[in-house]
This record gives sequence, structure tokens and C-alpha cells, in this order.
Amino acid sequence: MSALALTSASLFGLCGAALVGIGLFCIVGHPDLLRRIVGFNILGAGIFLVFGAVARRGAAMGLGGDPVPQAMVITGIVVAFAATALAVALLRRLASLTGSASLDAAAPAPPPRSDA
Amino acid sequence: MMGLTDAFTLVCVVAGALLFLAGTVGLLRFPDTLSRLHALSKADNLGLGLIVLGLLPQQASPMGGVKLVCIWLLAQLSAATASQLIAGIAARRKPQA
Amino acid sequence: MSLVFDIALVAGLIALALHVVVTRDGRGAILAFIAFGLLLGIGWARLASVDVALTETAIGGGLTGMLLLRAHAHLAREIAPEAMVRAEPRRWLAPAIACGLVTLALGAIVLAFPRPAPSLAHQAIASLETTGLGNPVTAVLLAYRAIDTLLEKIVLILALVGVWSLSRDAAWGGASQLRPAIIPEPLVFLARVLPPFGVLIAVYQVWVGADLPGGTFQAGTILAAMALLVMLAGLRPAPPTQARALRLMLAGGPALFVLVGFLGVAVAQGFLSYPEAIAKPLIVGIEAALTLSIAGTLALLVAGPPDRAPAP
Amino acid sequence: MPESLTLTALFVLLASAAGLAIVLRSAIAIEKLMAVQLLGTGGAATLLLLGAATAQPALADVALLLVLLSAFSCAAFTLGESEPPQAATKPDEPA
Repeated sequence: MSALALTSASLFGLCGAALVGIGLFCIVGHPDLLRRIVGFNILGAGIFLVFGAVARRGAAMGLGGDPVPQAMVITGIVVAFAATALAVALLRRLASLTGSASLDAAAPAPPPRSDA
Repeated sequence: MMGLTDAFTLVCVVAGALLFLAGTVGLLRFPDTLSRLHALSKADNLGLGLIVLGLLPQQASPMGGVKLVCIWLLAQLSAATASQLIAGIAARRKPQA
Repeated sequence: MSLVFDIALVAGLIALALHVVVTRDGRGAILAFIAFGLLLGIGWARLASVDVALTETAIGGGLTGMLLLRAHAHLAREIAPEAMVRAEPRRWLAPAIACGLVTLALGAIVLAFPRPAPSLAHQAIASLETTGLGNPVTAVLLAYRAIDTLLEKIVLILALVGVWSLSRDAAWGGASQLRPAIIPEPLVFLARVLPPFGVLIAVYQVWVGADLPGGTFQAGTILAAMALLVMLAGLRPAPPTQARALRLMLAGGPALFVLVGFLGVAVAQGFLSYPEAIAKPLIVGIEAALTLSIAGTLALLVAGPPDRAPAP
Repeated sequence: MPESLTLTALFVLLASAAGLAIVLRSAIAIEKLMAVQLLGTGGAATLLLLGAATAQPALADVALLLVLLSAFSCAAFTLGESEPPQAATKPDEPA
């Protein structure tokens, strides 16, 4: 049973590693800023899963996992959500001001609104 | 006696799982959006219902069973409303398409 | 058999993440991300971390999805179709190789974890009695590492201040507009029927969180989702952000937490240490106050910066 | 018994995920939403089965949340859908 739990934990750890790579690629490579925010969330999910593997391997004393990494992941999920909300607000403001959702210099720049 | 409840659980649970498969097949094979929605809600309601029914005898405490039934009722409510919302969008889409 | 299940789950997660990266359809990517959040919740349940599974399902599958969908709708309105980002060919090979290397390195680290795994479970269980709690994760969050939770609450408030400060000057202190132009009838029905269940489940989560999986963050997220649903259906307008009661509610949770922390200096061993006799009622009290303030903060974070001028 | 329950859970998960996999690649936005809904209900059923298989009653709470929030994301989706793309009034910005 313990060998099986071990394998399952490292499986999710490896999945976390893959998700980190995919999320990073999305952040670096995608032209659409909203998609980059989604990529940031995938990256975060991957890191949390690696933590989850650590927690699962620390199962002892009748617990399913080590509670300390679990608590850190809960904190992390909430903070990542706050960061996402801030990024989305910045993006919406950018779109309202420039009429573009990317940082490429080629984007057309209409005259800024009077309310800006 | 124990064997009988286990058999009941298995039959219900497997029937529920097959309904989920039917929902997927309906989602893929039916010709238009509304009939796909119909297939989907059948799977939602009946599939989850059968699984809940099957798991009821396996619960350790009566409260666990009550919780299961509550989950099913909530799923009924939200699935019905979600279907209405989706159908509304589909109906408004139709004239444009 | 359970290993097969895990492999299927992991394959689904990676496939959905890849879909998010490669698809051209922006809204399809967001829907795939919501599905990703749901699957990830099941994954956390498989890792025996039910507390995390609850949080991930509520935030990853619920609130983040709504935040992104709203942002997508807003961008579709603001941006002229010809200015939308075209999928022009970019250099992708070098970033792909670099990201692949990161994955390989991280994977090697995962496989090279020390063999008798280090664990703080013994210490967590050993001191559980002094807190009066039964759920070690809640104990870590609100007793052993309470300073982390306190700082996290402050990060949430700071993020909200940041979001609000992105409003136009004229709208500062006003309310956000959540109500869509057309409200479908079933949405109104949903917003009338679902919130009572949501509030019940949230109260249950806080109550049960002391001894079983569940707790403040999960309950706060559910309450936030229900509040958003009500505002979305136009049953209640979003509150003006300058309302004193709202600001008091938002600051109340962390303020109470800090107050209890300093009380700990006076009557117990130091900052954020609780007197053993009343540890449990104290923790449950903090949780209740924090739940309300987390719910308010999360809902307003999703609602976004105010965009109507405040009533004079 | 736990083995067969896990097997059923795997089956339900695969059945609902297969629909998602195929629908996400083609089709209209609302059908993607329908597939996500199916995954929500299927996920709840999976969690209930797993909870019974591994004797973790707390998994029922996760299923409860899943059911509650799948309706929520459907509501969030209608928000973007119900507004015509080139609406004359922009609720987020003054005209």
C-alpha cells in the first residue's frame, strides 16, 4: 500500500512539473495577454501539485498527508487568485485605454479618452 | 445479507455509469444543440441519481446518506436551471445562424 | 486500479493544459481552464488533501473562471475585431525547448525527493491538543502558522486596493456594474434559489472546518460566489465601494486577527499565541470574522474596479 | 468492493472527459459549456464513488461544491453571451 501511495504521489509531482512547463510556455509565447493570465494560473497549479506530492509523501500518524504543505497550498491558491484578479483589472484598463489586448508595439493607438 | 446490499450497490452504480456514457454519446452523436442538451440532462439527472441510490446502503452514518440525497437534489436544481440558460442562448442564436 | 485512475486523471490535466495553450478560441480556452480546475479538484482529492480539493474546486473551477469570462466579454466589447490579436507565426521553438528543460529539471527533482520523506505531521499532531482543534490543516492555518494567514489576508486587501485604484477618477468610490444588459429569466430564478443553499453550505464548512476538512477560505469563496450570482442577476446592485459598512466588513477580519495577536503578547507567550484554555473558541471566532471579510474581498475582486460615479 | 467502485469511478470520469475532449476541438461555444457541465456532474459522481471506495466521507463535500459551482460557471458564461457583441451601450464605460 505504501509503495502504491508513493508512486501515485510522484505521478502527480511529475504532472505538476509538466504543467509548470506548459504554463511557462503559455506565459512566454502567447501573444494574447488574457491567455497569458490563464497560463500563469496553470503554472501556479503545477507548482501546487509538486507541493501536493511533497505533502502526500509526508503521510504519517494516520494523516493522509503532511498538513503543513497543504496549508501552504491553500494560502497559495488564494494569493494566486488575488494576483489574477489584479492582472485582469490591469488588462481591462489597458484594453479600455488603447483598444488592444497585447503588448505588441504594432497595436494601433487611438487618441486617449478624455476620462483617462 | 451483506452480499445482497453489495449487489444492489453494484447494479445501481454500474447502471448510473452507463448513463453517463450514454450522455457523452448523445452529446457527440445527436444532430442539433437542443437534442444534445436533452441527452445531457438525462445523463446528469438519472446517472447521478442512480449512483447516489447505489451508494446509500454503503454509508456509515444516516447523515452521510442525507448529504448524498442533498447533493442529488442540488444537482437536479442546478442542472435544470443550467439547461434552461443554455437552451435560451441556443434559441437566441438560431435566428442569426 | 487506483494507479490507472491517477494516470487517466493526469493525462486529462495535461491534455486540457495543452489545449489552453494551442487553441485559437479565447473563450474555449477559458472553458477548458474551468474544466481543468474541476479535474484538479479531483486530483487533490486523490492526493488525500481534501481541504485543498475544496479550495481548488471553489476558486479554480468557480471564481477564477468567472473572472476570466467577464474579462473576455469586456475585451470583446472594447477591442475592434481587426485589432484582435492575430495568430501570427512567432518564434516558439526556443521557448518550447527552454520550458521543456524547466519541466525536465523539476521532474528530476520530484523523482529525487529524499527517501524517508521529511514530514511535520508528527509535530502537527503532537500539539493538536493544545489548540482544541481536530483538523490539522486548520490548526496550521490558524494556530501554528497564523502569521502566514494574517499576511495573506493583508495581501488580499492590498490586491483589492490595487484593483479599485484602476478605476477612472470620476468613478472612485462608486460601484461596479455587474448586471448584464439582458438578464435571462432562469438566471433570476437561480439567483433566488441557489444562495440559501450556498449560505447553508458555507456555514457548514466553517462549523465543520475545526475538526474535519473545510474551513474559512472555502466558506468565504462560496459566499462570494453566491453574492456575485445575486448581483449578476440584478437582484441587488453591487455596493458602492465608498460605503463605510462595506469597508468596515472588509477590514474587520484582519483587524480582529491583529487585535487577537497583540492580546497574545499580553496574556500568552507572544504575538498570535492563544491562551490554551480558550484557544478553540478564539480560533472559531476569528474564522467567522475572517470568512465574512474573505467573502467580501473575493467578490469585489471579481466585480472589478468601480465604473459608476458614486451618488453624491 | 472498493476495487469495483474505483473502476466505476474511472469509467464515469473517462465517459465525461471523452465528451469534453471531442467537443473542445470542434463545435460551438455553448456545446463546450455543455461538456463542462457534464464533466461537473460526472466529477461529482466520481468523487462520491471514490469517497465510498476509500472510506473518505469528506469527499462528498467536494462533490457538493462541484455541483454548486457548475451552475455558477454556467451563469457566468451567460453573462458574456447575452450581450450582443456590438452593443450600443457599454455598461462598463460611459457612452
